[in-house]
Amino acid sequence: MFKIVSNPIDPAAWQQTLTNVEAGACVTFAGWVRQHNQGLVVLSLEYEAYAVLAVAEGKKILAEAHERFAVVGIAAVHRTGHLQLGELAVWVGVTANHRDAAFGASRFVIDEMKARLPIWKKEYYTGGATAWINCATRGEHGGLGALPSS
Amino acid sequence: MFKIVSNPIDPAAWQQTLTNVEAGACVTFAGWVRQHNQGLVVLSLEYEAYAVLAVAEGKKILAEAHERFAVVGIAAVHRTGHLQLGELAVWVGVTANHRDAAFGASRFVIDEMKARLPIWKKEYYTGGATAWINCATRGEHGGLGALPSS
Amino acid sequence: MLSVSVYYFAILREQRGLGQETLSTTAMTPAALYEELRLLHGFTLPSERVRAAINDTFVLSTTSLREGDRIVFIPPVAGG
Amino acid sequence: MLSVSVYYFAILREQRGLGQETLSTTAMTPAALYEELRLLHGFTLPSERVRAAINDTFVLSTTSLREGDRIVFIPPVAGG
Repeated sequence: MFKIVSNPIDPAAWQQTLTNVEAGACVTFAGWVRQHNQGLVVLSLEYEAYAVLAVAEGKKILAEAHERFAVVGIAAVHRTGHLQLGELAVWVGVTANHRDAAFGASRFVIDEMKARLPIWKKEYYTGGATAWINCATRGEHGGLGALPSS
Repeated sequence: MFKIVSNPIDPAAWQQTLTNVEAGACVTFAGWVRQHNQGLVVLSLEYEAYAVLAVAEGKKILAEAHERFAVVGIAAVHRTGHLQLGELAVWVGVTANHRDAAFGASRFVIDEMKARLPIWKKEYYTGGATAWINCATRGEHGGLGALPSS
Repeated sequence: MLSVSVYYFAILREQRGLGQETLSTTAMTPAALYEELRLLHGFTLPSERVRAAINDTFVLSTTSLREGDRIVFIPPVAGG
Repeated sequence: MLSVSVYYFAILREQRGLGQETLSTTAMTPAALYEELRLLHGFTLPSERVRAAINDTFVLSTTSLREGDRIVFIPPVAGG
């Protein structure tokens, strides 16, 4: 299950969607708004998504993870809107029979989400400054001068 | 924080011990009793610990993880006693500023716990059979004919 | 002249001052259309940092535009 | 002769039929003591699969035993 949501993420509820006695291992990743980014004091943060494409891309990422790793279940969610310090922005959970697959798949999913989902982040700093965090997270961003990566 | 407990593990309560707006990433690992192990149907499972040494060794593992990875917090707990299907046996949580450290440290901690804690596991199968799962999880077990690994 | 709708997100939306517009263009590709709009609105992102989607699918920068296409210009992402 | 207490866990506890005993031994090291007990009680684990702790600290198999030591023989672990 993959979702883009505008309400707060409840990790316990998401965890529930994965419960399965067949699996023996679960790895979760949670990412939340933190107070500092590269030396600046962050007060809050805004996520904007191109939702239709983000959902399609997210489902593609989960399907790829199912192909690559021997997992039982995967759930991932990304929040949009204006978030305060400490609020969850992203959550990924993976269940598997063995921890190798659970760790591998959860890492793969969060890495690909951060690199591929059309979601943008604007940071609000003390003093009123803001910035769109527009850096690709891995290597060169494939732009209009290059082939798209997907 | 590291503990050996005989009551059910509440992951939400353990998660709470790690909450910190300074960190931006949290990785958790949960391991529970699963229904099958190497083809046999498992009904329940018993964990027995040499508690004093297990706690000392667990604290050592967490200290090593703090040295090796740029983490903010680590919490880990292992349960003992007779556990039913689906019950949590072990939980590890790590917070960090970046997911690299959170993934690396959580994997390190669970691997070392499984390899080093003096905790034993007895599986109960359909038909009344039982077995102590006495295989070292990595390479040769350092026995009385070898140097202890710690 | 083609009539297409263009959607803006994030920094492009702010620099354009709106999230969507319908316009007529002689541009034949997303790359040419972005260049036209960049000069017109002063977008700070160079075209090599922007990807395009047409009708909710990522496309090549050299894809031919068609009448009625919904075009999204996608700034570098920074999720999570 | 030394008087020491010996603690058993898991498969050793079951094969011995008790978790702790105090005994007198001429063994000078954990390795020698385990071998003596293995023959006496029919422990199935060979000594090279068993580690030892004395007074709650892992020790070498060649460590000298002392009067009053608390010795634990540790089967291979399989936690998690």
